Amino acid sequence: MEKNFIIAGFGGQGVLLAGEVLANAFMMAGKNVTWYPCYGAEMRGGTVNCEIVMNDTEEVSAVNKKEADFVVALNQASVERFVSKIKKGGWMIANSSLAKEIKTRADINYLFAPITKLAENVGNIKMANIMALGVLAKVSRLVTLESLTEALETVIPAHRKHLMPLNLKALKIGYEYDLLPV
Amino acid sequence: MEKNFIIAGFGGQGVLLAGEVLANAFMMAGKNVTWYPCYGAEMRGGTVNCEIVMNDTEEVSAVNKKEADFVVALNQASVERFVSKIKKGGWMIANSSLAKEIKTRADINYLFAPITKLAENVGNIKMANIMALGVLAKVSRLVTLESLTEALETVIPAHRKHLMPLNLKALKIGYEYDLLPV
Amino acid sequence: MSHIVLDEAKCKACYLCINECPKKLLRVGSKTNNLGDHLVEFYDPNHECIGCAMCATRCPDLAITEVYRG
Amino acid sequence: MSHIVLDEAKCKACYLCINECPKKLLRVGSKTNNLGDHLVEFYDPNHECIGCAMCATRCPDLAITEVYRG
Amino acid sequence: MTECLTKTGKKVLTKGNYAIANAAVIAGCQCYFGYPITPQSEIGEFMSGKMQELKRGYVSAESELGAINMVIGAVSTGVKAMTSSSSCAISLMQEALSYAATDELPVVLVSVMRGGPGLGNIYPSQGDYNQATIGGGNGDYKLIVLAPSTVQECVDLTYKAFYLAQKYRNPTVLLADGMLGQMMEPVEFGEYPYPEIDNSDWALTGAKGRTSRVIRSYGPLADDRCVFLKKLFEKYKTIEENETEWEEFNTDDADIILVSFGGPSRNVKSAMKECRRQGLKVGMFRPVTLYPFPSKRLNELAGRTKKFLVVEVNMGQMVRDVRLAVNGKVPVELFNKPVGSPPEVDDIVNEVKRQIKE
Amino acid sequence: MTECLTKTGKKVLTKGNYAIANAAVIAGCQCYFGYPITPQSEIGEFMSGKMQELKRGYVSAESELGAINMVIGAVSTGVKAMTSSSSCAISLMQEALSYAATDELPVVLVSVMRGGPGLGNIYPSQGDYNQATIGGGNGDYKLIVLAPSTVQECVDLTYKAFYLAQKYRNPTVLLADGMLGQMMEPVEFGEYPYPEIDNSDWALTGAKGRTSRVIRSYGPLADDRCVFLKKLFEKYKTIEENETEWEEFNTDDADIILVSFGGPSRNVKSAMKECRRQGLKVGMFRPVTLYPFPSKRLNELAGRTKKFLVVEVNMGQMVRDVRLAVNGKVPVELFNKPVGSPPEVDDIVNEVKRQIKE
Amino acid sequence: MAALTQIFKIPDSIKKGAKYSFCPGCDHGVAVRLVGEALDELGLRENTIAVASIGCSVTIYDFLDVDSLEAPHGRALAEATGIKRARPDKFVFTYQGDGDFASIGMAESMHTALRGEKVTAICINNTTYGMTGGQLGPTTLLGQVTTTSPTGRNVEYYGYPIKIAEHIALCDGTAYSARVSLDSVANIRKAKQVIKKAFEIQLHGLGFSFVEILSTCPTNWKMTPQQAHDRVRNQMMEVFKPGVYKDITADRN
Amino acid sequence: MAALTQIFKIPDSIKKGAKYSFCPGCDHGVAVRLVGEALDELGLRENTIAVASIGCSVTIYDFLDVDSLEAPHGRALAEATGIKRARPDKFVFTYQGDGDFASIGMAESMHTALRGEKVTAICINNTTYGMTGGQLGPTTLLGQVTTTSPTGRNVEYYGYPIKIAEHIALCDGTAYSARVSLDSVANIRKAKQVIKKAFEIQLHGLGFSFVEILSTCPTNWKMTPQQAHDRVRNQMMEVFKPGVYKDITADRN
Ligand SMILES: Cc1ncc(C[n+]2csc(CCOP(=O)(O)OP(=O)(O)O)c2C)c(N)n1
Ligand SMILES: Cc1ncc(C[n+]2csc(CCOP(=O)(O)OP(=O)(O)O)c2C)c(N)n1
Ligand code: SF4
Ligand code: SF4
Ligand code: SF4
Ligand code: SF4
Ligand code: SF4
Ligand code: SF4
Ligand SMILES: [Mg+2]
Ligand SMILES: [Mg+2]
Repeated sequence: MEKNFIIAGFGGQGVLLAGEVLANAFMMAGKNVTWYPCYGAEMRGGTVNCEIVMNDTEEVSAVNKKEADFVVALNQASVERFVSKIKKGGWMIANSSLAKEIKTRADINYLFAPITKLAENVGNIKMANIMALGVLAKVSRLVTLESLTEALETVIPAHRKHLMPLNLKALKIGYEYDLLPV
Repeated sequence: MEKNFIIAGFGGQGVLLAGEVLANAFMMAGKNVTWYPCYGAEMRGGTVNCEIVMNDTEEVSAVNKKEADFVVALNQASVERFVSKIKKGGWMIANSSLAKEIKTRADINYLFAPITKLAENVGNIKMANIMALGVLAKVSRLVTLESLTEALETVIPAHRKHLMPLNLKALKIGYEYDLLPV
Repeated sequence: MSHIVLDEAKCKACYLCINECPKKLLRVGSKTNNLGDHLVEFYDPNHECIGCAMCATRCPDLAITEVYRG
Repeated sequence: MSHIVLDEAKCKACYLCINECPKKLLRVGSKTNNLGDHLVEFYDPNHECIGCAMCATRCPDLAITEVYRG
Repeated sequence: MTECLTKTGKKVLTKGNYAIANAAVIAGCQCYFGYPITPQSEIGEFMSGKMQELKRGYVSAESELGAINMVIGAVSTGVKAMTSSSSCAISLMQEALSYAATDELPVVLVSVMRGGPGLGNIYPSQGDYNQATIGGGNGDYKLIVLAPSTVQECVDLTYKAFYLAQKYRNPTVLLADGMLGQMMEPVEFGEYPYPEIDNSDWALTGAKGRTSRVIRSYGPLADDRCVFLKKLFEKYKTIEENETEWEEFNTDDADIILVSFGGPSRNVKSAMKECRRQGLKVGMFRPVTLYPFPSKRLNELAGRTKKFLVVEVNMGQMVRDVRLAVNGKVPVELFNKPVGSPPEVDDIVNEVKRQIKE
Repeated sequence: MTECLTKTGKKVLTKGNYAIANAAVIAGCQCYFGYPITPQSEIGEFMSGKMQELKRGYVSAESELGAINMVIGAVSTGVKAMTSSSSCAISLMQEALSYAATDELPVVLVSVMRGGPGLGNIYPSQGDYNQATIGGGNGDYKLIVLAPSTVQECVDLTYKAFYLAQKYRNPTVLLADGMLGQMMEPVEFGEYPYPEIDNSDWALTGAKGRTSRVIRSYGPLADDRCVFLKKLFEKYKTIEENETEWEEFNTDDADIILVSFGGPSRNVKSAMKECRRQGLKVGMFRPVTLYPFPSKRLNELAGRTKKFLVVEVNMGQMVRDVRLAVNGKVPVELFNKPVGSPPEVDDIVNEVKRQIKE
Repeated sequence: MAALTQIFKIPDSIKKGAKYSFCPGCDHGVAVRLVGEALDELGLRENTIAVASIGCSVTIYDFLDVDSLEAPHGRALAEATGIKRARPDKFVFTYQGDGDFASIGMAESMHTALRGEKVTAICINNTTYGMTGGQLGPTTLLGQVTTTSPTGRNVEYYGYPIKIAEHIALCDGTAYSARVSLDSVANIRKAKQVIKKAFEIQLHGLGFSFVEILSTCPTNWKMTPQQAHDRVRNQMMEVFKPGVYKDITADRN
Repeated sequence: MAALTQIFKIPDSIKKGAKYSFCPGCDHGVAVRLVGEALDELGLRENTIAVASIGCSVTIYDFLDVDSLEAPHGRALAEATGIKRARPDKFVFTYQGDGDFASIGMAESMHTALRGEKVTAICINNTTYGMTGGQLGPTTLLGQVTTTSPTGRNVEYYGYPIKIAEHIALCDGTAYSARVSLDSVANIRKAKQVIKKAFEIQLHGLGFSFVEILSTCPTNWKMTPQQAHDRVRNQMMEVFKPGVYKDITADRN
């Protein structure tokens, strides 16, 4: 089975880090996984995104895929850019604090969560990316909170370790966010 | 008809210049001609030589030929190096002032002339190269004194023009040297 | 009346101008750019601006496009 | 008796040593190298050499290989 | 990210660039010299900290000319050393590479291709295949060229690059691209798996108790040089015989064989599988060593298949080598994307279908 | 030798290097930038005096990197300009050539090949065929490459190099070798035989009365770059269609066709004639443009002849292009000499006989 | 209402509506504007050919409204030399980073100065390779942490930073060499005069003219723009002292 | 008969029976011998790695009996850096021409000095590119006729010669920079001391040490060796003044 994810947002929202955490979580769960950043001459301030391909059969996966199973979009620009890339039956998880709650496709599932606002509530707007992972974990059922926690331990550098509790809190809030798709 | 020549000696004997004069003379006589210097990492003080290929039919000639019709050798080292390259029936014109009068082949013609000594007599040892051309002109019958004179006019640079009379004298002495092959 | 012209589209919210103004007429505004940063605004209700162009000279992003003195 | 050792095989007839010797003990000799240049020779019939090594120090071609003083 | 990653069996998720750097450290690379250029600057960044920590050699060189020549200096003393760079900056190293090949020095160069020509851009690309395999340096020489397609292979082939460089005393290039350099995958480093090569019979270490040695590329006499070049090319023949490496899948019954190297071969492999799923007889061939190129095997396969389709992210470079190998036996077609991430799997599948119909 | 040679119909005996330099002056070359290297230093020496005399531009550059980039600067303003160099030093120009090709600038480069790789030696060689035709610069681009075989052709192709460079806004290489550079033959210079190209629509001259212009190779967006590269390669196709040039002799009934370029082709031609004299059906093919390579014609000839024998003074470089062109139709064999003056005529003849027997 | 005088405007030599792609607060923006102002004041826009270098400087051709050529990394002054020799009547300047000018381009820079090439070079010294993400460069200060000097620049591994303006001043072909800072408005105004002076030197055909501009890279220094200016003032200006290091017109003034 | 003392011998660090391939009267020969003498006196022969540069200098490996590496033209100090970083316990020096060191190799030379690399560079300044037949180089004097300055070096086309030792002295990583001449026996003896001092600086790990040696090229100057020395004395030494331009041990001495 192969599943692929796009996490997108603007520079500074930590989407690459979120992707790295997700990829680590998959690895820790014994899956094959590839993390591939969109990079290039995107100006600072443009959108940034990364692709995560999880596969529990094939060792080597293609990247730069035409379609994704899950898109996590942390701002409006990302919603617009990636909504068309979602597979039929796939998921758009959008940050409704910075994106409009409009559904342009009927063949995919939408989940709007005010992620930035929730993060602000936790006390740190920078936690939006990790919170989004919590949401994704719940929606996708492909990764557990345990794996994500373990991944966070690995990814967060030593001098940021004091932020672990906050990260875990964000993860949990995301995970527990009322998932009823609108 | 194609004829080719090697002029060889040690650095400083002016063999490249002599070749250039000869090549110019051929050109002035309306022939196709190629002048090709042996070059490379020969140390200063080693032997120097050039190949002149004259052709009155073909426009483009091969170079680096296995055999030569005429070899002009201004020192012993050159005699030794090139005697084997002379075509059957061809000529070795050797400077007996600096080379031994020994014939190692029976199938070629030898002409030994004390060219350096004759040049000294003219008053300038540096004239040996031009004198050798005079000898060659006579032996080969392929180039006239007139063409050689015209060629000298072209080749000798402006600030050396005062040496023209001496050059012409050397040329003539060479040409008139008793040719009886030994 | 001395004043400046601020092009919000160019302001990158570096806030360098704020410290430069001798009259403290620039401040962090409420509008945000697409990075979520709050843009600067020129707030001179009492017409204190002296048209010194300190702000414009300092602005690295051509966002303060004109300064008038008078 | 001070003297020098000259290696003719190395002498390139630059003649720099000639001017250097305070006693003028080096001179253009009669032997020639393969370029036809005359080699230098050490000529010290009166044992004037003081072993100063000026010649050897100047010689750019290692042709004066040894100098003895005594 | 400057921690030395574990050597043990544990997997770590890491970027291609860090994987290469860390593998080099484990391989015993004693000196790193480099000048930054995207998309491989992480290699030098990792090395700057790590080499100092391990009291090995590190220099922020003044340029890539400086860097590659520092590597030449270092390896001439018998130690392992490397530099890394990308595209336009690799162009600057061509003279030194020609010298290093002539001097038979075990230089290791990591070339992480980006979009060319000129300054180009920092997107992935395979535009420097020719540069690496044919070389822009003067004269006749060969660099060993290894092309990874996964982050794990970045590790494995980095080890191999050091080994082959030493074994054959030949400059060796790890030819990655921006895609692999920036991608993260789980890797295992393990230990450096090759034997150490004894350099004591040629390295410059001061002429203590032996005659002095010279490493030079100046060959003033043409005849000697002819002898030297023939000998050098004998060595290349040995390398060709012993070290050619490739991967092939489903080639036995394939009507069409896709040929692709490096990062983009991942998508080609997926495409091949998709084609098979759709019942098309498609195979795949991935050269791992670009020099020596697996020409012999391709020529054999040409006897069985009906067509080759070369997929490259450039204007068509490896396709020449494939054509030379196949030598007209069957058609060799090109499907290329000039620059950027690899072509999408579907696009490749569609092209395969088009080619099969033709 | 710094006198400008006559333009009139009079023949003068001159060295290849001077012939090239003088032809460049007549062609209207406004600037020369160079750094010495044997066997082409005479070009710069001639230029140093001549350009000053004519009040044109001349710089003794600090290096070949400097020189080639000065040429880029000069030609970007719409004037004709050039540099010249050899082998290892041409290696240093690869980045700039990649830029110039991308910038579509009419750079003229004279490359007088000597023995490589590395420092090598100053003997003639054809070891830089790959360097010139495939390029060691990064990315996909092409240089137009012209290969003279006589001193007169040094003149004619120098004119042509300036013309084609301008016409296609493409860097153009005159690929000579030490043999031609040092050889003297009678030449006629005549007048520059090509029309002047109007550069006013792209050259940098100060933005007076028009919008400002930018010449750049930075293409930050991958998609734009794909478009650009495709367009660039369209230009190359036009060049291939219009400018491919070669010479052939006795190919009609030839059982074996000798293929050779540049200086050594002289000996190959003699060998072909000698073979004919001996009653052997031997033809000869000489590419004049190495890029564009006369592949199409070679492929046609492959339909008629039984074999090609490529003669090169290197380890076998052009032979790849011949094989690609012939694409397996008939065997393509190589007779090479690694470095030095061309193989002797007899040796070629003997090889031809051997090949015919095989 | 009193008449209004326009005290400041965006120079005409900057493209209408240009929006820089520099990071927020980066002094590159000020430097480019000052160049534009100097071009305006000397009426040079329509007679100028600019050479952009590889670095954050590369995009100046998107902002300056003059004919521009992009040089390979480090070769800006070689290309400027080619332009000037081909078109001696044009005004030619380069805009380069410290890495471009003094690291990979060191030979080209020194020799252009030695030759007394009648061009002007503007060098933005931000003590790092900005564009590639903040590695240690030729001007990185001792102790400075960069991505390739994670524990700070130490002499053992990295040696010393170069004082560019002093080295250029030592070349006999240099007519003018100066260092300025953009840390304060006063210094920005001084910098503008220096740039203008350097341009005038070229216009008078006196030789090579050079301006080193101490500048910030808030992104890679990981500082706010304000902190970055403090660093320029307190650390950089201590080592790289602003001043005119050579001015062959000084006596005449 | 009085006992004889050997006052002079060919240094052991020169290969037995070595015969130079330099032209008659060329000072390269003296310089190589002095290097050999210094190696002898400091007992360095068996711990040395020399880097030969491209120029008439390239053949030193045929004469010096030490392990040697040949660097591409201009890159000798980069290769020396690589060697020293790989083997910090080895004694490493380059032997380069002025063209190699200060023209094509300018960036490598300056940066090796800036880095304070613990190697020594010997630079033979003969005001021309000797090996390629006497073209104008970075040190060619104003007015000097060469094959690429047929009417003499003029400032307009060629600019000014570089004073290498001064530039190297200005680099903070340089521990020692000096210029010597070989025009007279007295100066040859001085030169030897300077070379030895430069070597000692490296042995003490103090930083980069540099010696510029004013030397002749009778072949390309078209002079007798004697005339060539007169030229060194009367023309070169006027512009390139011999002396010690930097010696960080000076205070301690
Ligand atoms: C030959 C080459 N080497 C390296 C690079 C990568 N590169 C691009 S910009 C840059 C550094 C720029 O630093 P600097 O000149 O100081 O300018 P800044 O960005 O700091 O303004 C480098 C190393 C390149 N493009 N080309
Ligand atoms: C890259 C490169 N450019 C040019 C040359 C040709 N070349 C060989 S030696 C030399 C000049 C040497 O001059 P210098 O360094 O002053 O040494 P000298 O011969 O005067 O002692 C040149 C230009 C080369 N070999 N390689
Ligand atoms: S012009 Fe002067 S007073 Fe007015 S806003 Fe700007 S800085 Fe303040
Ligand atoms: S200085 Fe300019 S860019 Fe910065 S906040 Fe002020 S107006 Fe905006
Ligand atoms: S040692 Fe002194 S005195 Fe003796 S020959 Fe030499 S220079 Fe003359
Ligand atoms: S100095 Fe040396 S080489 Fe010159 S003449 Fe005297 S002994 Fe011979
Ligand atoms: S990276 Fe640094 S120098 Fe470049 S634009 Fe950003 S702040 Fe300015
Ligand atoms: S060319 Fe000049 S520097 Fe070279 S060996 Fe001859 S005299 Fe000496
Ligand atoms: Mg910088
Ligand atoms: Mg020199």
